Amino acid sequence: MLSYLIAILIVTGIYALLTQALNFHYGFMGLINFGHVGFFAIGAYTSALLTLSGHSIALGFVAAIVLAALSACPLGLLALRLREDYLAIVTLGFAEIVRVVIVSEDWLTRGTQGLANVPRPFASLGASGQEIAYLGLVVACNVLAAALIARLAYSPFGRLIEAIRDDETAISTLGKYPAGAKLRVFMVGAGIAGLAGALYAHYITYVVPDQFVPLVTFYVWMAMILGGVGSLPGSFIGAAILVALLEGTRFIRDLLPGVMEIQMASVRIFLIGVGLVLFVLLRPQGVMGLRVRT
Amino acid sequence: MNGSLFYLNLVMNGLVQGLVIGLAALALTLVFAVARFPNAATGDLMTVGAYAGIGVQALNVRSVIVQGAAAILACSVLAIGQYWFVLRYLRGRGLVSLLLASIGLALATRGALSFFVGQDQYLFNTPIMRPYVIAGLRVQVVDLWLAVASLVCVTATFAMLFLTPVGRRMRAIADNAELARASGIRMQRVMIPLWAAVGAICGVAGMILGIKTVVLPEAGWHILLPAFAAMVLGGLGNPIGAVVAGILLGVVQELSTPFVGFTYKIALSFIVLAVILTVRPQGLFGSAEVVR
Amino acid sequence: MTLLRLTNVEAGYGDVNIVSGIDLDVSDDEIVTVAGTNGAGKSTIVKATMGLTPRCAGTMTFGGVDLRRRPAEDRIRLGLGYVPQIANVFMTLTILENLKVVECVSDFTARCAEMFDLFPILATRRHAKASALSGGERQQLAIARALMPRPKLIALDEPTAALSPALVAQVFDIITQLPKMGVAVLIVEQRARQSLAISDRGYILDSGRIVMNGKASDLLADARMAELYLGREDEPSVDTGTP
Amino acid sequence: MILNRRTLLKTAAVAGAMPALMRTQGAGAAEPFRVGALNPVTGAGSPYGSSMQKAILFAVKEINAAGGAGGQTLEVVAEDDQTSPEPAVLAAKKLVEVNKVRAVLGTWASGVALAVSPIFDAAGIIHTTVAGTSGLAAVNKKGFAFRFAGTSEGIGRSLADGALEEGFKRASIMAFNNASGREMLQGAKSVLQKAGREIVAEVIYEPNQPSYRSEIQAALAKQPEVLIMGSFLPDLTIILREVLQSGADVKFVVPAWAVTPKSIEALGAATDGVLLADYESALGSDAYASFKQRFKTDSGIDISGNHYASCAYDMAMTLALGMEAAGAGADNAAIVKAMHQISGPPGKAVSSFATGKELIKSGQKINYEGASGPLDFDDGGNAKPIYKLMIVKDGKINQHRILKL
Repeated sequence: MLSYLIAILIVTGIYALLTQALNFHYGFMGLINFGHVGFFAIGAYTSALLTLSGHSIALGFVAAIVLAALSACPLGLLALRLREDYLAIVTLGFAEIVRVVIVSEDWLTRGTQGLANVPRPFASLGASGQEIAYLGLVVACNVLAAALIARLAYSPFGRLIEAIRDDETAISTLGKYPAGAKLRVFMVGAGIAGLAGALYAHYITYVVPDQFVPLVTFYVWMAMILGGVGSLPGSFIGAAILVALLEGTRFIRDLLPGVMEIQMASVRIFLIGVGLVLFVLLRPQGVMGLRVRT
Repeated sequence: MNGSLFYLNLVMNGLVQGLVIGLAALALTLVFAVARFPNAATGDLMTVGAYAGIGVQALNVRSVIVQGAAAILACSVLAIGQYWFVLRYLRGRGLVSLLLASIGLALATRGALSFFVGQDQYLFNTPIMRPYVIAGLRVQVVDLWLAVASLVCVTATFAMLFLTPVGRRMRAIADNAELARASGIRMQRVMIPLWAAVGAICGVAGMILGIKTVVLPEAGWHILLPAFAAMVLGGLGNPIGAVVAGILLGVVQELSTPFVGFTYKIALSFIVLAVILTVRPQGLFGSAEVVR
Repeated sequence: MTLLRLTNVEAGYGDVNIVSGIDLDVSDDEIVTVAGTNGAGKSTIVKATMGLTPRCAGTMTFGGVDLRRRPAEDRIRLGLGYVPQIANVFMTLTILENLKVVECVSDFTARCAEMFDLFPILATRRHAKASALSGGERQQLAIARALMPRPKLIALDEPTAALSPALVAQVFDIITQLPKMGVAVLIVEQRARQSLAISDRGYILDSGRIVMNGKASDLLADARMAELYLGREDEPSVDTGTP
Repeated sequence: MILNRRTLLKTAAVAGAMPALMRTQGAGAAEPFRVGALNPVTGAGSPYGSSMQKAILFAVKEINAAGGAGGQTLEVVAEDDQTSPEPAVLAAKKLVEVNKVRAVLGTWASGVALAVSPIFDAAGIIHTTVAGTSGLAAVNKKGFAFRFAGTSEGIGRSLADGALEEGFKRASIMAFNNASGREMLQGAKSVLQKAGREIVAEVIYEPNQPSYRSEIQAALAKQPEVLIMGSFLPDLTIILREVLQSGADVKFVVPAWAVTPKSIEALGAATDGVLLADYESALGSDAYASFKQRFKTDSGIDISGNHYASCAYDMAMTLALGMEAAGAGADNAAIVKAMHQISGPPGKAVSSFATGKELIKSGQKINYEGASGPLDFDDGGNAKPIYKLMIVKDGKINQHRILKL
């Protein structure tokens, strides 16, 4: 039971990291990023490939962050020119391009075969020690990311971001450069998503392009909306509710004799959809949200 | 097969693919024009249409017309329902709220559908007919019919938009929602016909997709991304643009396959999109006006 | 008889009030100008009257009917017409369609003919897209569109913004005709001097509040007023197009 | 309790979150042997997954009706792996940690099998799969994993062998772009190359396309006589229809799982002559016919074309017979050893649990011949690959020949 709980917590932590990053993009800056899973995939594959070719896990993590952040650069530049509705779909496309590149370049990524046996850190601690240590690592990454985001958000840079979000034209006339700020926010958020990817790869130990579909992005959006747009604690609560929703249905089914998993799979999709609709309708500010910003 | 004929056949394949994408993009762009959001439920609406057709077939009705009518009816009712019970309340709440709500509607629709129909594939029992070979170019009978159906759909949409009072109101709302309200146009009276039309297009598109492929709960969802690309490329909210862009993307995608292979062709529509948006941020057929 | 009456109205977006404590009325056959500097909240008053601001409090009646119970799209049915400052026509519709799309027009053909009589330039280009019109023509179309359902009052939001001086005169000329047709006029203008010159009464708005009101001639004659709000007579007004 | 047990048997779904409660209720009777059914109910494997899960539940129902195995009844905790590693890992952890299962039956996708295998291996849990990936051997350290289907590579070789036996000289290969499809392509290629046959085109295609015409055009450009397809059901159905509609004169060799009577019926007479490669005794064997008929009566599901449902049924059967042979209270290592013994020669061939149980009780050796094939696992836990070729004729699937691979 403990090990299952830890597994759930680790997955929640990874989603929380993704949600924080998205919240930084959208909640703080108003950037509509529907390609989050792309950064996640880049992080996962970067770290998996490096460690599988014998490099240290630490290097894998750093490279995952850096590469994911760099990949946000061209996208960010394009984003500066585009209206928000275009951006939503361009980012969606970006993630799809990332996935297709991973599928196609099998000399590097082994394509649809996936990368198996991605090393787990803390192997010397034994099976349960390893899990607990990994949870510690996930928590540490979350705390660091939260600290970074909070620092950026409450710095002069953060106030600039708030100002940009509220009135872009006014800021440009004040002589600051929203373009640069936007780009930096985009890259920092992407880097955090890349870190989440690395954590994911080394936990699941197997990465394959099928894991990086748009649905993951939608899940993260759900978590953000559930927790509250623009709220850092909300990122954690949202991720927790999301995982509870995804995993909880397994237990609901266990308690309902006569309901088969086959039907439950449909019920699960249905409940997630209805939950999303109800939240948007009834509580757009999320559990922790203070301001309505949709 | 000689060289040029090979490419000509690829163009042909692209046209057929593009028609399917273009129809989905037409449904997307209609919603976008009037309600200002990318409707992620479009794909699953199409799926419902295909299953409605299958349902009629299961009653031993072989007429594709009757099946199609059932698909149109089912999709229209569902689309109006989605508007009436959910989307109506989100007016003015911005793109993200509406997009997320439509993703929720998409998942809920698929979940409810697969609960009842299961995960097994269904097939339309359309007879297999040999193609016409015109100067080496293979023209399939079924594709001709699909093209006709698409054309009827597009024509009907345009007739509605440009020849009827309700279409005029839709265009007015799409053009300037605030002025439309000040001109006394009641949203509800436009939105119900709009969603009925969106449903009808999705019904036809779903039937076409179902006849060309197999009917599975996730079938429509997979067409959504290329349709999004076509909608954006066509200039958001531009119906002609959406259909033309859909066909264009289909043709470019298939023509590219000898050079980039069959995997990259999936990403190609987005790469084309990114390149074109770098040059023309308002899309191929979008006007340069900046909304907002 | 008072047609439109606003009592202690406040309106705005989100948490922010743009205007507050507004008391304003317009009677039959009257031209009333609301003048004020850029950003004073002039447009917000008109939008609130039309039901187009997200938030609005206070009392608003039109012909004795409580406006706040009526959604924006129903106010036209009471006889309220509106010409916004920017985007005041449907650019992608033809001229004829711009007129046709307006609701509650009885006897469209006759009314349309009247409009074409009033604005001959529109008649010659009835099948052209509105986007093909010049600024002045567009303003005429906007007014024609607002007049279609025979409103009792039309509210014009800076009707002469971004027009050349010659066209400004032409537009004001059209406006002065309106009371003769039984239409009261509420104009929001930055060109306060010219606007007041054709008005019966005026209100001066500053930072979201009415600071002065009275007969237009009195306002024009007031020296303090002239210095603070009306600008020098020969000074061309600059408009950035933001509310 | 009896009533309760009966309800449980009927649904065969058990409140796994309340194992403690179940135990107290079951005081006096032996504790049930908990089994996980981890199948691809949604996602890419969904055309196969739900029938697999139902087949496992059906098998367990039969086993329990015969009085259980090794003195215990079986309880199934069913999960959806969503054909994706992450939900699969979480489901696997839940099955192991919360539900305390001792065996997990029925993973399908290679990615899923590779992701969950280390978890099961570490926990000493018996894992039966149909995943065709060759990577499975590396994670099967304890030897508790069984593969109830041929490797994808092996299926690929059988497809090519079928083409050779039929005397085709020029072949094109098309394959679905996933691990399985690619391995099938490699398998087919190796056989054709060894035989010195010409491969005129290799096409790897992406799933979920509205049309595969350009892919088909590329495969047919140099006029092959035969198309060897490393496909699954939905994509093959579309491709078959498009090729037949294009009027191209080409034959097909396809895996049997990618065709169903329904798809043959829908495509009509044009499917005549399509060759299917499959396990030697999967179709036409008594075990298969009997299972198919019983399952149809019980669940209303026609498993024709879903080879994996037969595999899933056999998984439960093999496990239960292994439990029976290992005796009451045996640990997993003993059960695994017994599973090897009861599924291969020597021994009396049986195809039903009740008969097998009787024979084991009377001290005889048995050889379970499954609905999916003879099984006969090798040391690595792989079912013995014997393939045969079938042919579609007048809308029916007929035996054609055994492949001597």
